[in-house]
Amino acid sequence: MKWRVTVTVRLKEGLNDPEGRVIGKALRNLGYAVEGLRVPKCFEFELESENPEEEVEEICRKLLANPLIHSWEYRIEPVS
Amino acid sequence: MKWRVTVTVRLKEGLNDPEGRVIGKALRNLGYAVEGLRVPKCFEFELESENPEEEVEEICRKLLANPLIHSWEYRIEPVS
Amino acid sequence: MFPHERKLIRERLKREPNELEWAMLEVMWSEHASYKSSRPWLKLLPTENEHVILGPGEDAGIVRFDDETWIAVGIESHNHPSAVEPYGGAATGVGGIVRDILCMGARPIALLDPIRFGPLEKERNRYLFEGVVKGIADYGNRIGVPTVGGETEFDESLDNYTLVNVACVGIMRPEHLVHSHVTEPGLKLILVGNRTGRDGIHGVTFASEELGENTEEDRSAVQIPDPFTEKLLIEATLEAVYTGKVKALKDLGGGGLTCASSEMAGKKGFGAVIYADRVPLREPGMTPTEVMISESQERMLFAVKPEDVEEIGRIFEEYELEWTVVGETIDEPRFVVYWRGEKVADLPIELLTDVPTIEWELKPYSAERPVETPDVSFGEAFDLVWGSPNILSKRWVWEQYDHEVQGRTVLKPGRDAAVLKINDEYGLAFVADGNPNHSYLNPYHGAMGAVAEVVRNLVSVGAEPLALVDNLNFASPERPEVYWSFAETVRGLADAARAFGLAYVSGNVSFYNEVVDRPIKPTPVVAGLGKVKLEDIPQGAFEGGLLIGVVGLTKPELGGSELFARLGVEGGLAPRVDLEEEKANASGVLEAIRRGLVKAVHDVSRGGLAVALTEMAVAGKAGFTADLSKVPSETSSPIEVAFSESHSRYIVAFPEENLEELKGLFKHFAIIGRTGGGDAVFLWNGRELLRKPVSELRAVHESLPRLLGEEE
Amino acid sequence: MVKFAVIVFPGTNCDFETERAIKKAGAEAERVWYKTSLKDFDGVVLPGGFSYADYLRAGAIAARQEIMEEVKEFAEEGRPVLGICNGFQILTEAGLLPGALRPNRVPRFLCRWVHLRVNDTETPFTSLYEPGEVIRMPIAHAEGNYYIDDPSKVRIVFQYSDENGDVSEEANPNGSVLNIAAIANERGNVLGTMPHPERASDRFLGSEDGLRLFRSMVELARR
Ligand SMILES: Nc1ncnc2c1ncn2[C@@H]1O[C@H](COP(=O)(O)OP(=O)(O)O)[C@@H](O)[C@H]1O
Ligand SMILES: [Mg+2]
Repeated sequence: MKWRVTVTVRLKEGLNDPEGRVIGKALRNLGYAVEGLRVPKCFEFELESENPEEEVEEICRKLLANPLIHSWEYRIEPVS
Repeated sequence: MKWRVTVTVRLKEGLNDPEGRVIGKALRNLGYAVEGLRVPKCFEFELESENPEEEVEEICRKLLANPLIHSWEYRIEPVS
Repeated sequence: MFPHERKLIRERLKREPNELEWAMLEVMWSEHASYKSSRPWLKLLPTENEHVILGPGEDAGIVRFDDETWIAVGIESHNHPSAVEPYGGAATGVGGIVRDILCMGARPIALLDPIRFGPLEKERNRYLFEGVVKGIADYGNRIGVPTVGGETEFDESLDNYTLVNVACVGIMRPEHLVHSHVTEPGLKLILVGNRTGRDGIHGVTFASEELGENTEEDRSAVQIPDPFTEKLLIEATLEAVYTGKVKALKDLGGGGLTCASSEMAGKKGFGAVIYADRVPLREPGMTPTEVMISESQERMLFAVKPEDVEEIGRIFEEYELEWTVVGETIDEPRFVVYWRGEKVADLPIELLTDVPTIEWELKPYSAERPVETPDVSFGEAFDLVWGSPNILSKRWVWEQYDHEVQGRTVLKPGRDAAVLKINDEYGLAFVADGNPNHSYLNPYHGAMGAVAEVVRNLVSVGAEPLALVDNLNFASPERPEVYWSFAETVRGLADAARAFGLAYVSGNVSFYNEVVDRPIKPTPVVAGLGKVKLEDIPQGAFEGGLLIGVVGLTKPELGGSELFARLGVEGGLAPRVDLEEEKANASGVLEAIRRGLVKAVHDVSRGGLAVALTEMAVAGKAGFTADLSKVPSETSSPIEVAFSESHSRYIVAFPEENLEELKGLFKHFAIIGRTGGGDAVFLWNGRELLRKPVSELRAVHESLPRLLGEEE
Repeated sequence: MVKFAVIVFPGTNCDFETERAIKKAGAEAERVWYKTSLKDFDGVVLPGGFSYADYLRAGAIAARQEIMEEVKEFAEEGRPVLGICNGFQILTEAGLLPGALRPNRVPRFLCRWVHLRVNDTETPFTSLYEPGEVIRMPIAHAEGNYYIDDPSKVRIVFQYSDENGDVSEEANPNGSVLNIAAIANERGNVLGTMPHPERASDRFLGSEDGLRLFRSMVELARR
């Protein structure tokens, strides 16, 4: 079966996030009252699979994220 | 008022996504039946604003996206 | 920390340290910070000569280039962190060594990255390789320090692991030298750069233990690289140094604030007070212990007079860097920490900085045993070696590095050594080498060989060797065989350097490189500096119409060779270094280059003569015909002549009219053929062993991307 | 003597060698921190590097700093404005040049010497080149893949080519539309180039082809 998958990978709480910090500051300089900006990594794809939950979890752990520093979540929907 | 904002910036249809292509291929090499992988840019932040819709639209247009090549969407929720 | 050490601490202190004190002692007494197992041996290394301004002991060594220009140099490993988070581990490794150079008052101008992995067939090893290279690229490129060379090696013994070493050079004017220690009390200690978080807590203890199977627990040792802040730190630090008002300077690396401040204050017998609660924090709720031992990256510690604090602070603010006075130096040799007005630690400073050495049991071993050279056809042997990932061009790696930034890179990656333009006349040559296969068989000769290869690579680009640094990657010193191989290695490094009249100005030791009880091979990596007149630099590649000469004697020395590795042959004898011959050939080649007798020069190392010749053809515009039976050698086997990895050898290409003059410079020298044509042709007594179009050989040489599964 | 400002943003890293090359070309040059002003200068150079670490998109954050308003005035007054690599990215992000620089076709950093065909010698930056001449310079970028919806709208200055000047697909290192390596605005006084002329301004570094670009720029500013 075919699935539409959206994965979001975030740096774990407490880790330095220079990218988020720099972009957040740039927005504040432009005059927007922005706080706590973060830049998670997002991936959107279609997956042909019989057990998508398990495979997506594996994909995250093996390639899209490093469990040491990242947490992740995903949404899986059937492709109509 | 304070809002929780999530922005997703995508390449316009028809423009290729080199990073997505490479990651998609890497996943296929690992044996996953992945298709059409794309890597949108995501941003999560809090915004203090009286007219968040307008400001977020501006933020996207002015900085987070390049209108020549990107489309964007966002979700705005009040921070409780 | 070992039980006997805890006991000793209690005795010396005459009381039980509190939790914070234990934590600080723990990091300072770790192998990584204290060099307790290596110090007794490192004393053997020569560290002084006429080129040396500052030898080992501070954050980097310093070498005199000329009267106006000094060169700071250092080398670091980041093996453990890279093995669990290749991208961040390698990147922060670059950041660390760059700050070591910076804190001497020098502008970092180039990096080398000797990196080692398991076989590329395995997905995990490819992941580590790609992550490490990207980490080095993203960090080095963003801070604008070119990575101009390195080594890339793959070996079964490193499966699921990686050795990431990084060497850095910086350029400075003599008047800008800043030491890592203070020589007076009453100086303010300014912490500048990134905020302090919980990342990297226990990093040094982590680097002082073997990796377990479950690496999840090692999370706190992983840091997120922040090259943006590092670049600002570089510019702000140099600007501060140029005011002449910085009295001492150190980066925060292993051991964090504890290590930087105690070493800075204690070295000349002073003490320090740290107000740990003033440290700007990234995370809420951090304890004084966490603050004192955090290894958050991109931070520096400055010592300045109270009246200069504002001026220096303004420089940091200009660069949008956060800075705080976190303490001061005091007369009394104590290390005192306050937290919200309360004294939370108070130790004699030498208890932190004077760590007793440990001498482990030594047990000689030998993996050397005589083996027959297998019966393999020349063509088969050649294809195996030429196609080996260790021999393939590393273009895929170095094209990801901005190796040209700062506008000094005269010789780019791909040559025997990189050359950086220092002034209108002279350049600095910079190279790193190591050969764990040789070192595994014979740690003493392997280590000498690493030095010899560094010298040959410097000489091949026309550079007079100036100084060395060494990085010793070993398994657990608690294993008697490992500790013995370490001692042998240091002996070899010392003997070889002495023979060339060279000194080690800095270095690094990384022990406990093992995964799940599998020790790595002894891996000494030596980096060398040389000075070259820019006009003199020869080519490294063939052009048509030249004679090809071989300098040096070829012996049947295939132990640890690329050919044996490819054939799966274990044992054999490691190549022996004949220091006299090595020296004589080096001076002969340098003289030939100075007199302009040779057009192209390349040393012979991994893969032997066959590889060296082919590399010169592939890099150039012409093929060659070479009769290997003419090579000065102690064997009559074509395979041994072609693939032996004997030391002291060079290939030179030159116009016929220089033959007589050239011959006079060497004891072992022979013409083996000519350049020209579009093929690489190997003969034996006039009979063809192999003929291949150079274009085909080039395609193989450039096939690393394909091994990584890339489309191109 | 004419004087050029070399603008330094946080993360800019080719400022010193760019300053050196301009001086070698016969003008004065000064590195200028982005918070200061551009008065007293005759031209502006935005050098290469990683302003704001290239976070978000290369050049995006630098393009929105105040100093860019002054750069716009320079452009409008017809004074020379040169963007090299990250500088080119900043100029497109700031709307001073059309199009966008997207991630390379093979999405990683690429540092390599390339051949370029000089397509337009009418700009103040290229008056010392011959039309169709083939020159050599290094590139070093991760986002140099030039995109524009309608290429007829741009003034193409350099194109990636082979050593014979053939603008072929194989000679395209990053996927740029029409092998575009450098473009100018309509008036010609604003130039963006991905290849680094300052790294090709010294014979020991591999080529002096880039020095001519600075020489022509200096000549224009003198007039
Ligand atoms: N990881 C790397 N980073 C940069 N350059 C590298 C790397 N690995 C290899 N190189 C370059 O590739 C060339 C060949 O490397 P190597 O075979 O180790 O040289 P040699 O045999 O002369 O010691 C050298 O110029 C070296 O600097
Ligand atoms: Mg060599």
